[in-house]
Amino acid sequence: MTDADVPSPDEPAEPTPRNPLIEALIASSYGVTDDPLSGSNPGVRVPVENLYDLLAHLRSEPSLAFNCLLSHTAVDRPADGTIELLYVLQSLSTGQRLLVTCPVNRDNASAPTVCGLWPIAEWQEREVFDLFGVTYEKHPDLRRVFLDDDWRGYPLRKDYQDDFMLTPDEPKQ
Amino acid sequence: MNVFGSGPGIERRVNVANNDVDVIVAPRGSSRPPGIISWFRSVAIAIRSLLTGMRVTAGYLFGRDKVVTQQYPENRETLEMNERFRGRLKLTHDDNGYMNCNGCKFCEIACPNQSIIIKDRRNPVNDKSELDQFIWRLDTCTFCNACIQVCPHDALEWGQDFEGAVYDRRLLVYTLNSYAGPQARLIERAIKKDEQPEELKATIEPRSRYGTGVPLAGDELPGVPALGGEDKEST
Amino acid sequence: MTAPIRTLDDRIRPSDTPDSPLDTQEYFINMGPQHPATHGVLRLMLKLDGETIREVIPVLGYIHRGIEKMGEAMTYRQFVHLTDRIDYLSALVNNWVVARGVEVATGTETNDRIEYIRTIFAEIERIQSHMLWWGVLGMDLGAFTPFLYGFRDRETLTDIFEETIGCRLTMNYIQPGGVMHDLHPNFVKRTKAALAYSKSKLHEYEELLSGNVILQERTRDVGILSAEDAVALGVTGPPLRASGVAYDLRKVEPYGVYDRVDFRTAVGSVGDCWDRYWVRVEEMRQSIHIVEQLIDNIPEGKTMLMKPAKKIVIPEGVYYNQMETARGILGMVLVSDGTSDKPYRIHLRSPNFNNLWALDAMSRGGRLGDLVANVSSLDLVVPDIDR
Amino acid sequence: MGVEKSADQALGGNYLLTRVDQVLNMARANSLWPLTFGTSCCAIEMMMATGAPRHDIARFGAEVARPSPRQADLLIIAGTIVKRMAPRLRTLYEQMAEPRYVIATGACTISGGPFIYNSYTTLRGVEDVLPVDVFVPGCPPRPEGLFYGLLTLQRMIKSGETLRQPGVRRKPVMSALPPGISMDDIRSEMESLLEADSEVDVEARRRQLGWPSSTNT
Amino acid sequence: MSAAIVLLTLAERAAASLEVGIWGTAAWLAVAIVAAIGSMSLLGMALVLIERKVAARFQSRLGPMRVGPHGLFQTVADSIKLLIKEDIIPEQADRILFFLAPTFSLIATLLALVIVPVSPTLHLVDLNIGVVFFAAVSGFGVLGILLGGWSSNNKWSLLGAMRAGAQFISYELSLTLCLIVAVLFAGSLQLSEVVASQADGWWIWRGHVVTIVAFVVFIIASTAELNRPPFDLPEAESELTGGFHTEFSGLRFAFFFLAEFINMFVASALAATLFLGGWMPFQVGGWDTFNSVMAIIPGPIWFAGKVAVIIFISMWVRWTFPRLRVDQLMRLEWKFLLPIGIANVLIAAVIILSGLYFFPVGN
Repeated sequence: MTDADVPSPDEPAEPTPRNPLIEALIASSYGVTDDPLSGSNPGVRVPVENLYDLLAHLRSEPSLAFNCLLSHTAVDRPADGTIELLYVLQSLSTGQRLLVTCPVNRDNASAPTVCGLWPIAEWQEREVFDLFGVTYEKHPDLRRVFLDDDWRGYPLRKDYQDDFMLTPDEPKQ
Repeated sequence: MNVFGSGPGIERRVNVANNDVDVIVAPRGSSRPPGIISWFRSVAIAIRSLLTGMRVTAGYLFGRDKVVTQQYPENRETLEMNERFRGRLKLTHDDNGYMNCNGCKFCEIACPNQSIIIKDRRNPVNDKSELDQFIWRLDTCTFCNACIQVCPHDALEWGQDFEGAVYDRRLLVYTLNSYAGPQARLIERAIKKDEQPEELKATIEPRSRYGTGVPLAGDELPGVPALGGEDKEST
Repeated sequence: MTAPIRTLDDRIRPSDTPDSPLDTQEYFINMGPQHPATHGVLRLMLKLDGETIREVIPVLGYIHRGIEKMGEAMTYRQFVHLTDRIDYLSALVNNWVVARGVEVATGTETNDRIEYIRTIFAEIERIQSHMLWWGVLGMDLGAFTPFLYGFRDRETLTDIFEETIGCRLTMNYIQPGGVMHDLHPNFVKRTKAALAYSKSKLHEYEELLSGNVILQERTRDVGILSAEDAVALGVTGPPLRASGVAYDLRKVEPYGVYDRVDFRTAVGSVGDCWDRYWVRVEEMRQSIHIVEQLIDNIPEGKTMLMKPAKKIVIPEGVYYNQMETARGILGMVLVSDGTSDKPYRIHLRSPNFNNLWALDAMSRGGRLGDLVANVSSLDLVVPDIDR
Repeated sequence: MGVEKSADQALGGNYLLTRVDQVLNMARANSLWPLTFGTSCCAIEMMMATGAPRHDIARFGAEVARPSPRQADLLIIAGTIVKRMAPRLRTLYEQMAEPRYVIATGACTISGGPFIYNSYTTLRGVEDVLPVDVFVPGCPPRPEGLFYGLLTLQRMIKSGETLRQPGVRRKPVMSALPPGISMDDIRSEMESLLEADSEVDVEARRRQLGWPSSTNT
Repeated sequence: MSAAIVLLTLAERAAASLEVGIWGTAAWLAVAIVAAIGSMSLLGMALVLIERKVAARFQSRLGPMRVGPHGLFQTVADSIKLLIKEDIIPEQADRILFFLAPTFSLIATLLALVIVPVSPTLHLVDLNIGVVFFAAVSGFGVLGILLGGWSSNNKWSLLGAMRAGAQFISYELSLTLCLIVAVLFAGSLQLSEVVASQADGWWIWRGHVVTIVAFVVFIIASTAELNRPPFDLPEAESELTGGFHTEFSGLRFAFFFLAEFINMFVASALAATLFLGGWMPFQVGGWDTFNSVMAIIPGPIWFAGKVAVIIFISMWVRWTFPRLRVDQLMRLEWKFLLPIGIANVLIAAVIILSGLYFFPVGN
């Protein structure tokens, strides 16, 4: 727990997985790969086909017991043509934390909902839908959460255009 | 009806996420045992709790020196802000009245929302870039102190003034520098080394709070409404 | 199959079959966005049956300012000042999350003085936030005087901020690499005086409100949130602890100098409004205790280790770190592309956004008055929900 | 104020009506019941001003915060207004009974403040939505700053509306200028700009205008 | 109907005392009404100011300070402002009822005010059924609130009005039971006779614990009827944004506001009259010098003092306690105050039948 928290500036260079949890996950059948970019927290990448199964496994497996979905968000990467869904899982019983990254296609962004695993996901997914336009299959109440229902575009995408938005001139020295 | 009382909590030690944590658990009281006597007791406790609360407020009503109000418009003469109070941005000047700013734009870059706009010009005497106009938008300023933090010349400081209310937001755009020209350090050096100090001083031009670049209308600035034909004052 | 995208009007269509045995009709009533009990611009659609609440549907976005988008156009140092305005009652902790995120990502080690100052200020901020909450809770339950007492006592703590920092609410004080100013020479003296004052006032709060039979009746067994529900709904902070889960990041993942101080985590056992009330009042006491331990031992040292004008570039990666604000766990996801001095993406896991959704579970079956107590006991700061 | 009075007399206003106007305006100015409205940070400082005993807006007779816009006279817009809130704010304003006054506190309501750039929702100034009487800058303003705004508003009310011209507000420009700046300042600035071509004697001008001291307001 | 009673009574008295025919009667009536309204608004303004100043002291602040010395004319400014404020009638509102509601509220208050015995001479109407009249007209006041909530066409207002109705009907029972206790002791429904019966000692002293209980229950029930905190559910700000008067502005709101404060005065005055001896001085049996000293103080001052004490307690409670919840309010009445009230009446009857008054003075 605490070791995940200490800054580890020299760690990312080493190729070996840092955490037995990640090793176990990589060995499992979910197509999991280690996420080298997840900073000081253990992180894995998973294809979207296996996303739900992996998260259900993480939620239900008693030794893992990731009973709290702390945060769910997304990162738009137009260069790769993907939107990365990011799940920050925390186990309040073991204290372990895991970042699960799942790239989905940017043009037709869609992922299975995890409302059944963590009820809070319903609203976190609504937020991601609102700001990134990722649709969640079988989501019970997929509406925009912050913006008006007739809002055009998804503001947190990198290519979002808005006439209203004002961009400053960069000051030059 | 519970038997009330919000006494001290119960101290305990639990294991959370593999850490032993000292906790203090909220008191719950116990539910009232059956019987008429305990009913009267709980009523008595309830009434006593109400009277305790009334004692507190009565203490304020009848107590001395309980009023903490500062009367602002009446105490204006004596009211002093803290020395670090972020009231109003201003440029610092040396003893001769020359400013320390040379228009290096560090503050403009550091400013998170472009509340500072610096126009510079080139001095014909020493061919150096110098401050022409230091525009500070009080209407957008967030008082984050970033400009003062990055200023390499200590040319900015906070004034203590907090009375900024106006009827028109265009009045909140300030030109901070009182003159355009070289900074104090350059003038001093010119005087010391005798490098045309008088010519340098002659390049000084007056600038006001409302100088040329920012008239009262301030149209060029983003978000500032232009002075229109319609009379905005009557609503 | 994609779920159908619906609008709010679809959501609030009254049901034809009320569960009440009487021939009553359920109706929707709109609470907010301007309503005295919603602490800002929270809008709740209430499905009521008489005075009994059947469903609470929060409607958000009335103060959604797009801070995450703005963060992508700002340097890390500039972004700090925006975090002040998210949860303005925990402004310093919000600053600290960004600062620590940047420090961890760049591998900067801070010194003890900085960590002491940050911890002390974070705890003072927690006290003042809880004091404000206490007053507002009193007002929501109909007692106006606690509101003024809470604000009066909070003012002494605001003075501490103003003396050292220069601002009262949005401070932009904790920066990547240190803090903005060194402590004011009067800081220790003033803080001690303010803490002594606060302690005496906490006793008064106890007498005025905590023991009051009406408050007890209004809060006990009202809005019960079980521990399982709380965890599953992502509730953190005092509401989670009131449900009996002693999960406090200050204990579990200590940051700052929390591992060097002795304090107890306040927890409840049932998870009703009373537990949430008591947990917060006790947290004030514990915070005073923490500051008292630290205030005399602030070590010497530099207070700013990074040059303010220097660009901060973070190596490529996704960084997550979290802290305990007065309302729960504030997490920050920071994505850097490794080239720019601006974040590629910044996401704030705000405690209030996640706590808010427990309101429905808490309030169903209760009265309208209970809903007000529940909203108040969650201590919502709406700009933190909407960001 | 003097200007308005003489204008009234020129229009044939008699002494009695002027006195009645004065009394009515005095009553209005001293009984500004605010609407409990606040969206974000500024609301806390506003509550510090209205609620906290240290500052106590009750001294101005303005502590009767009304939750219903129908009964409120004063709308203190405290905090950011976003696009989605703007129509609601306008509704609130329209629900208020005349005479109604608006104070915009804080950078967000004046111009968008910290959210002026790159925000896709924040309004750049509430003046787009409703007429604002007094702007109180600050982020957030101190309670005293808000009180100064209230005093400025009172000044406006006292010199404003008359019985014969209901609903017409006059903002006395002289008192609207930020502290330390007077009309004379502006006038002399303009004069000095006209004389920009002529030679500048820095020392004399410094003595004349008092540059350093004029910025130390 | 009650209005008609008052007007007739006033007219009779005027005709009887002046004997100047119909026009004289009309003139007398007009003067009486103007005086009543004037005194009522003055009273209301004074009460509001006192409330604000006292609240400020409770909350360690100053309260209104800037209109007149120490804010003395603050409520005058408020009244003028409310008078000249725009009067909004919402589009969807029921216009007639919307107009009637505040008027009903105020008229009920005005009617209750005329029977208040300030002193033997300063007693506008001395009805022979004064106590019953009070119970009747105070029931009239809630009609205004109900109409206000209904006519506003606002869900919050309606909720507030419904709360008010439920609350009022419940607490009216306790209130009446307390009135019955006082009437049983005094043996008359006429308020002047109730006061006169206390010449030897106030009922609160002479009625053992029974009148003390009745007095306390009367205060609680009247606070609930007046919608004052901690029973201000019909207008609970944090729950209903103003309750029944949410949609009222300007003068109409002022009517409600004024009615609330005058009602507070009337209820306090009734409590003082029934239990604390009205204008009667404080007398202790046997202490002749003490009694004569007390009797020097004029009756109106005794009355005002007693009312002030009760009003102060009401304010004290208001600025200390949180608000109850709807069901708790009902529980308090039906499970608590009502049984107490009924038992109290029975015990009072026993005491009166056996003549066991406490310190029977004189007779």
